[in-house]
Amino acid sequence: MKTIYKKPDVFLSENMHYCPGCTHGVAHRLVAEAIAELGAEERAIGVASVGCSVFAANYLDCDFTEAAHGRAPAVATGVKRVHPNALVFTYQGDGDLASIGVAEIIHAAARGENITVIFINNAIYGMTGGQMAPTTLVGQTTTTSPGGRNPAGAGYPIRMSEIIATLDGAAYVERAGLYDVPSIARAKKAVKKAFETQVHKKGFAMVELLSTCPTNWGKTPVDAMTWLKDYMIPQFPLGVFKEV
Amino acid sequence: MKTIYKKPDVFLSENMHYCPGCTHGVAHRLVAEAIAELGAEERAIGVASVGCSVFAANYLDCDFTEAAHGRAPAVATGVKRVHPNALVFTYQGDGDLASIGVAEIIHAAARGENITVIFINNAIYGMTGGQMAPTTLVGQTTTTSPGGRNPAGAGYPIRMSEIIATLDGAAYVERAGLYDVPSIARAKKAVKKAFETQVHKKGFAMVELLSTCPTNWGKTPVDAMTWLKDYMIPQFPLGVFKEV
Amino acid sequence: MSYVEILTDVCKGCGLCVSVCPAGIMVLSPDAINARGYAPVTITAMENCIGCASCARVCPDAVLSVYKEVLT
Amino acid sequence: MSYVEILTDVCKGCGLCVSVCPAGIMVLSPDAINARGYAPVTITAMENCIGCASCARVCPDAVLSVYKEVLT
Amino acid sequence: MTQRIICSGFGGQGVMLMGQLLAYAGMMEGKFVSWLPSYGPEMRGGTANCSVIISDEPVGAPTVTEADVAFVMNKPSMEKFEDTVVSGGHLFVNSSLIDETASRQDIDIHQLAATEIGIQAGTARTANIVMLGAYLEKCGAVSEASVMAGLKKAFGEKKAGLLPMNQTAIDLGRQNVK
Amino acid sequence: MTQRIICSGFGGQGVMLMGQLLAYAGMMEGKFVSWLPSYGPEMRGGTANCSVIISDEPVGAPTVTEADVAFVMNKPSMEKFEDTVVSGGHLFVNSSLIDETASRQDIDIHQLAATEIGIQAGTARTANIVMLGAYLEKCGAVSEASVMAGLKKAFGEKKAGLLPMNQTAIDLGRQNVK
Amino acid sequence: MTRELIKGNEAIAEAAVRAGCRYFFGYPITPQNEIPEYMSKRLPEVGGTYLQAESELAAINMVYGAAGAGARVMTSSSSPGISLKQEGISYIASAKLPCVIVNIVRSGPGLGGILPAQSDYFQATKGGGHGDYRVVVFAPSSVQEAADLVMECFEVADQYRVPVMLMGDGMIGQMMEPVEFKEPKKRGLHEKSWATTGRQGGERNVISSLHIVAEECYDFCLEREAVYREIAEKETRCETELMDDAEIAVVAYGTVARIAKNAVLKARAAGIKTGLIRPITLWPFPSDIINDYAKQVNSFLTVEMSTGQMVEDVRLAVNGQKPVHFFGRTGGIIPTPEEVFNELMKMAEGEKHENNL
Amino acid sequence: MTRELIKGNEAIAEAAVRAGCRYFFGYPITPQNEIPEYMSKRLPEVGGTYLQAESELAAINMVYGAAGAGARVMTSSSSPGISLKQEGISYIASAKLPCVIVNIVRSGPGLGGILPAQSDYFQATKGGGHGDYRVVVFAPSSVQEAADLVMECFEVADQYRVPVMLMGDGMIGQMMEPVEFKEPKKRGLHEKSWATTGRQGGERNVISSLHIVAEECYDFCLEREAVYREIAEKETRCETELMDDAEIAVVAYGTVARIAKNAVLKARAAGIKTGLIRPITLWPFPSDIINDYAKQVNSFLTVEMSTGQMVEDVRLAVNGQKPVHFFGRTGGIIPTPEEVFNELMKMAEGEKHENNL
Ligand SMILES: Cc1ncc(C[n+]2csc(CCOP(=O)(O)OP(=O)(O)O)c2C)c(N)n1
Ligand SMILES: Cc1ncc(C[n+]2csc(CCOP(=O)(O)OP(=O)(O)O)c2C)c(N)n1
Ligand code: SF4
Ligand code: SF4
Ligand code: SF4
Ligand code: SF4
Ligand code: SF4
Ligand code: SF4
Ligand SMILES: [Mg+2]
Ligand SMILES: [Mg+2]
Repeated sequence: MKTIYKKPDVFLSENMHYCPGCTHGVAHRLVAEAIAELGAEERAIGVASVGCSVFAANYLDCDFTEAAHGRAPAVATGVKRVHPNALVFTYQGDGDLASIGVAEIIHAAARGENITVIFINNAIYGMTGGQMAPTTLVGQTTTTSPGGRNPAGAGYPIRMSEIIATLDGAAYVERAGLYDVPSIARAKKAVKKAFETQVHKKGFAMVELLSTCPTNWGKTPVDAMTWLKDYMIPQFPLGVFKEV
Repeated sequence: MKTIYKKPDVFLSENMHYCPGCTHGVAHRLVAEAIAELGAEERAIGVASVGCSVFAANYLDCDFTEAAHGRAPAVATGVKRVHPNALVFTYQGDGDLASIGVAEIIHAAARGENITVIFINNAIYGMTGGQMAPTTLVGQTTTTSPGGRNPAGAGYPIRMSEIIATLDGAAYVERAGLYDVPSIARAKKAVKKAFETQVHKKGFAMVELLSTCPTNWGKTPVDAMTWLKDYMIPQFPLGVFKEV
Repeated sequence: MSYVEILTDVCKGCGLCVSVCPAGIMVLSPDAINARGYAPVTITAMENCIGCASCARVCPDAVLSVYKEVLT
Repeated sequence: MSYVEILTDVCKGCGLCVSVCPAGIMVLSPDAINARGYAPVTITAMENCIGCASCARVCPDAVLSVYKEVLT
Repeated sequence: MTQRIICSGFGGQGVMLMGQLLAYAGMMEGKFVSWLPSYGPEMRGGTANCSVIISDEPVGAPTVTEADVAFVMNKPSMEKFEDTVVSGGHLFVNSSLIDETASRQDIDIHQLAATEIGIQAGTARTANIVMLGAYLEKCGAVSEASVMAGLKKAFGEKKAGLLPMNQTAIDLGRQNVK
Repeated sequence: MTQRIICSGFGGQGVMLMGQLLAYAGMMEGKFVSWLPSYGPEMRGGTANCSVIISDEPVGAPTVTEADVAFVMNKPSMEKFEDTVVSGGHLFVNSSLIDETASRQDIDIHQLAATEIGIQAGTARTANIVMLGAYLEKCGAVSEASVMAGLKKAFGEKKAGLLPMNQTAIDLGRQNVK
Repeated sequence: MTRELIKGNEAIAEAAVRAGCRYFFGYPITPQNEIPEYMSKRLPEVGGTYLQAESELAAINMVYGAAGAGARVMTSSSSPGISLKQEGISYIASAKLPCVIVNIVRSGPGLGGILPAQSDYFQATKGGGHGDYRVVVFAPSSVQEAADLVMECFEVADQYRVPVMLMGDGMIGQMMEPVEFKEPKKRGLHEKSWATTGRQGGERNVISSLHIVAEECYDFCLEREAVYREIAEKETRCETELMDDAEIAVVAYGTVARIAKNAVLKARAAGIKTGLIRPITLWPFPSDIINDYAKQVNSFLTVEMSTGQMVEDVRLAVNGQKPVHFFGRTGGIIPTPEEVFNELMKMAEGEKHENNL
Repeated sequence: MTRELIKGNEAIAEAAVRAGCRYFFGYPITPQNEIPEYMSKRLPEVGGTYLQAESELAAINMVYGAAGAGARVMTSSSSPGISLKQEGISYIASAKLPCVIVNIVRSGPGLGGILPAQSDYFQATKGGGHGDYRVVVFAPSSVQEAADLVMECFEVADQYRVPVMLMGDGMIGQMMEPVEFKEPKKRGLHEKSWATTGRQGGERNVISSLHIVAEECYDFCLEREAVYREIAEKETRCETELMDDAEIAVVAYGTVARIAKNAVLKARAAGIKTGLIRPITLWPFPSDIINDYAKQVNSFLTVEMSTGQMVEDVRLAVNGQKPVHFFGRTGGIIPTPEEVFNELMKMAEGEKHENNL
């Protein structure tokens, strides 16, 4: 029997609290695969953020620090400076990274902090019940944009990868999507590359993963993937924005 | 007698605390001239920030609110939402806007907040005595980068205009310099345009003014202007980054 | 021949695997309910599985492992 | 003829105006000290002033106003 | 008179609505009422419950630590709340999902196959209303009319069409508990 | 013995250094000392001052609200500090910048044209050291050697060449105050 | 009289709108999300502005700007978010701006949990921010009272130019009770002539928290201190029940007071003379009332959902006259009436009473 | 013995380095800038890391990360910056991480001024952040003591896994006094086996402040409460002078204690039996000592550079036994020994004494 696919041991997926079909799980798996493939289980230190992924430490079997909302890049900086040879990564949602924590991510990137950031952009605040995120699309209905996001007043979605790519300290920035099997395969490559960037001490690496939130989007998991592809990608084009 | 140049009444320049030759004074004057030329003295509301310009309210004879360090764009948002027809502007240093306040400026721009931001980039924390700013050049000596800013550890300078220009809510973004008479004339145009952008309700406008800090750079005012031109502009190229 | 292992009690019945299976052999149990209250996925005709692992790669909960018999 | 008005007590003697005056007629007082302890600028030969207002436009402290006699 | 009620079950079983209907009905009848949801971490995918108090006096503690009436719609809820019912109180058990029988001897235990009965009424999703019917029959502190008024308000005009089915659910609940 | 000293003047006049030299000298002589700068908003372009205490006992309050010795290097300082000198205390006045004479009758007033004397020594910037010379002559709680040791430390090896000029400044201060 | 069955969070939001609040700046956090959600729908209906800020920091500074511009403005959050607002609150107090801050407290410290707690009492009442200032803190114990008090909050804020906090635990936010929205009791306050509106032909206004000259900063603090004393005199609120002949006084606020009341009734039924003192303002604290009762009762029992915070203020008020005991649950655990009753029994029986946590 | 004449801020920084601190994350603010400036030069010399964070928020969260990773780590700031750190401090307390936070207090609230003040006492001692937690607070009154105590701060932090604050006013930071850097008194503590270092073949570690299950959060709070009680028992520090026969006790901390001491000496010279109680730890507060002296003295005078904050703790400690008076200056005004002496004279003469601000 040849194994075609088996989850890596470092992924503890049995008791995940995520809603059915939520691609947070897929993203976790890609992180776990990258760590396993780099053989870095023993030196990986994750920094979880506040959002639906707040329990990430329960699902990835490596050292973890749970950061305050938005501050994961600062926490990771503290960790990485103390253990420069550890594989330090943050896992953050779009509310966490692009709203309350935008200063921390920009400065970690500007410093060229040698860490890896996994950025889950699902265009919504999942954990708190579907409020508008900075990445919410124009017209998208959320619990705090009941009539759909109206740019007059609520502004426009922020493209974080494009911003981070302007910074000299950023070594690798890519945006990928989790909406079908091929896109997940490409996302996996991006995640691995972002970890390799750190291993090679090239500086700050971030992968933005467009992700679904079936629950708060009010869609089935399958429809959510279609919506992601049809509506999110035009606003958040996929691709490599920086590579040194 | 024809008046070739006379400062506008709205500029109260008699008791400014700025060091000799500091171009904060020039920037103040340009703001005053723009307000006067738009005849907006009666509806202008300035939002001062924390930095050497903390006393700006003493020098510009219009309504003023003094914001906490870094939060001027949030304060201005509050003011502008209450008085949409007022001419609301912030005046912020590079420590204020690009370090502690980077989240607030990015989100004000993303929201397309209809305000004008005057951003004084002097590559240093002036008020607190010359510590490293996010805009400090690589190799530049400051009181907290005593051996010169070393990117390994302290990272790279941030180009704010380039970042803000990526945002859909930003209507006008220009970087100008205050280093000789022609550059000041161009800066004046930029400042005026940034106010006009607001008057025409086009959205968020920011002018980044490269400015000198003779005191903390340890240079004469005249030498400081030369240094600005020779060293800052290569890192912070002048130009219009966004105009809608 | 290929074989898909299912951790039935971990499955949340989201249907993502069903939607991507090129062989069309996956289906959410119409009657069974697992320990967590979900209708888990089952495979109707394992012999038609081509071992592409699409299902496993899309599953958010790592419910699925895919093996292929290798002729040595 | 042009005329430059100087608010001597406001001047901080920074020398910026001196450095930009195309007529080279500005100089920081070698002896006088103003109320704030600075050596203020003075104009050596007002008659040579071309009224370009460069000095006023570079002065951070709005010390200078520039006027020109207009022949009507 | 004060009736302290707990409604409990899986997230999707409509236990929050049950409680709100009871509280609303109480309010309509001029009583003092409170409705307090559990909103803890167990909610996502786990069990949910709410505490309702209907009283002639101003409501003191809105928490229900000793219940006069408890609805348990699934097994974990049964385990959690059976013991909170006071002696002489009522326990309404959704036997569709709970195979064990309650062990208490000092309380009135009402077993209803609420899911199946709900299907009879039109959809399994009316299982909660079936339970309310049983409650109205056995120990209702509020009237059926008030509960129906609450349902009418909850559905609004758009879903008013659902009212007859819910009326049936109540009726079936009443009948099945006798 | 406790001597409470205030050094005051414009920002650039070296009043902070004066105070540090005194404190350092005191420390070298085994005394208890403290040096406390004003660091308020008035500092930029305004006046600066520092409080020094040299004592045989541990220093209590590091603030000097009643001074045994005050150096005033400019007019605003004179206005501010003349009255803080205790009866019998010493006031050293830089008459180069202060044309008024002090009005107090109960204290020793020492007027020195410190700027001009400093120029004699080599540069106007030694005016502060001139004042210290006068102090050493009149009411020094520390020795000249200790002050010179402090200067040596302050200058370091790079600027050691400045020491003779400062020695001259001290000498001239002593002479001019007699 | 129309009564609505409504969640505490929604009642707070609706009452604020009725009190004239037209600006809301907030950031989501459980268990207060219904406030911003309600505001996002409701404020546009009345021509107001709902704005979801990028963070609690931004939110409180938007409040600063809007308050300085003369608006009735509110923000809401829960514990960690309130910590982030502390600098801003200190600035608001320092710039003498009126605003209303709602804290629907959850368990802490840190990320903690989302269940009800009262462990932000110290932060709220002793000034979580830096410097000499006070925040007026109202603590409702029912949804109706939450609605009533939020209206008062705006009046108090405007009258004294201070930040006012409405502090409820997660229960207050999440529970539904019937509410009647009353007409707000307007105090007939003056125009905000100090607000930044643009000079508009008149004198200019400057809103600032900078007090760089020591003498001016001192005078500012003295002026504010006088205002705080006036507030303490005029705005302190407290409710007592069954205290007339009480020998044991239970002190509790918010929802815990209701739990305590059940226990008090139970104890009365058991023949123990107890009563309830319920502070409604936590700052100013009803010290005088408690001090007075200290002459009457034999002992006090303070009940809190914390490890013991208000109990310090009770002790300060009692000033050694009588023993003050403490019973607390925290971390999201809600004390039960039975537990409190047991404490009362122990006290009545003169058992040596340890502080019980 | 080598003594150096050195600024308080620099002494704090140097002593921290000698105590083994190798990581510093900070952000400039007056009057503590010499700490980061010194660290930026000094830490690289010993293989440590100085990092200027983008804000105080980022700084305290870097501290969180580094502390969780097992490092001896410090941050410093002044009042407004400390307010911004409150969420982070609460998280650090909640995740049981040791670290040292220096607050060189300036006048507030708001932007306030940069002159010395003690008006952050409440914030420091009552928990400026949310939730049930405590921060150990040391208050040096001389540069030498600042250097000595900062070394202790690290040991206390590590021993109990708590954040520890060194709180000085602007004077402590800015003044120069002779300092002898002593060998740090190491407590022989265990390895930080709980730190995130990567699994490294062993068990994994998780640093977290999430206590989502009420029972677990409650247990966590109880465990910490026990630790706080242990700290109160073992780490409370206080110095008394001339208290043996004192009839009036002056209570003051930090530099104000030195000013008060001058006044006490002056009063003694005038025949008034006064003495000084100087709390060195502000939390835990030396309540027992003060309570004991309450039996001896006739009255207390609390002197602070605030509108009256520590005075509450003094009153709590005295518990009504004797009158507690207050004398304060604030906003950057430093009380003079003469003013304090005058208060003592008034008290000695039995004049009706109003709280004086
Ligand atoms: C300081 C603070 N503010 C707010 C919150 C509440 N909160 C928890 S998660 C979250 C946002 C979650 O959204 P996102 O980061 O996009 O993650 P997702 O759940 O969508 O994966 C918020 C606002 C908090 N815990 N702390
Ligand atoms: C919260 C907070 N942190 C830090 C400070 C101290 N501070 C005052 S101004 C300033 C930076 C000034 O630099 P910049 O914004 O570049 O203005 P400049 O003085 O150079 O014009 C800092 C850090 C403060 N007042 N508040
Ligand atoms: S709420 Fe959305 S993001 Fe969170 S677990 Fe559910 S589907 Fe995923
Ligand atoms: S310190 Fe620098 S920026 Fe500030 S006033 Fe002086 S020269 Fe200007
Ligand atoms: S391996 Fe491929 S063919 Fe087989 S079940 Fe999975 S998706 Fe279908
Ligand atoms: S994708 Fe996974 S969780 Fe979803 S139905 Fe298939 S096996 Fe179950
Ligand atoms: S106006 Fe022109 S020529 Fe005249 S003084 Fe000024 S710079 Fe010189
Ligand atoms: S530029 Fe202005 S301040 Fe400077 S020397 Fe000339 S007049 Fe004086
Ligand atoms: Mg999200
Ligand atoms: Mg700057």
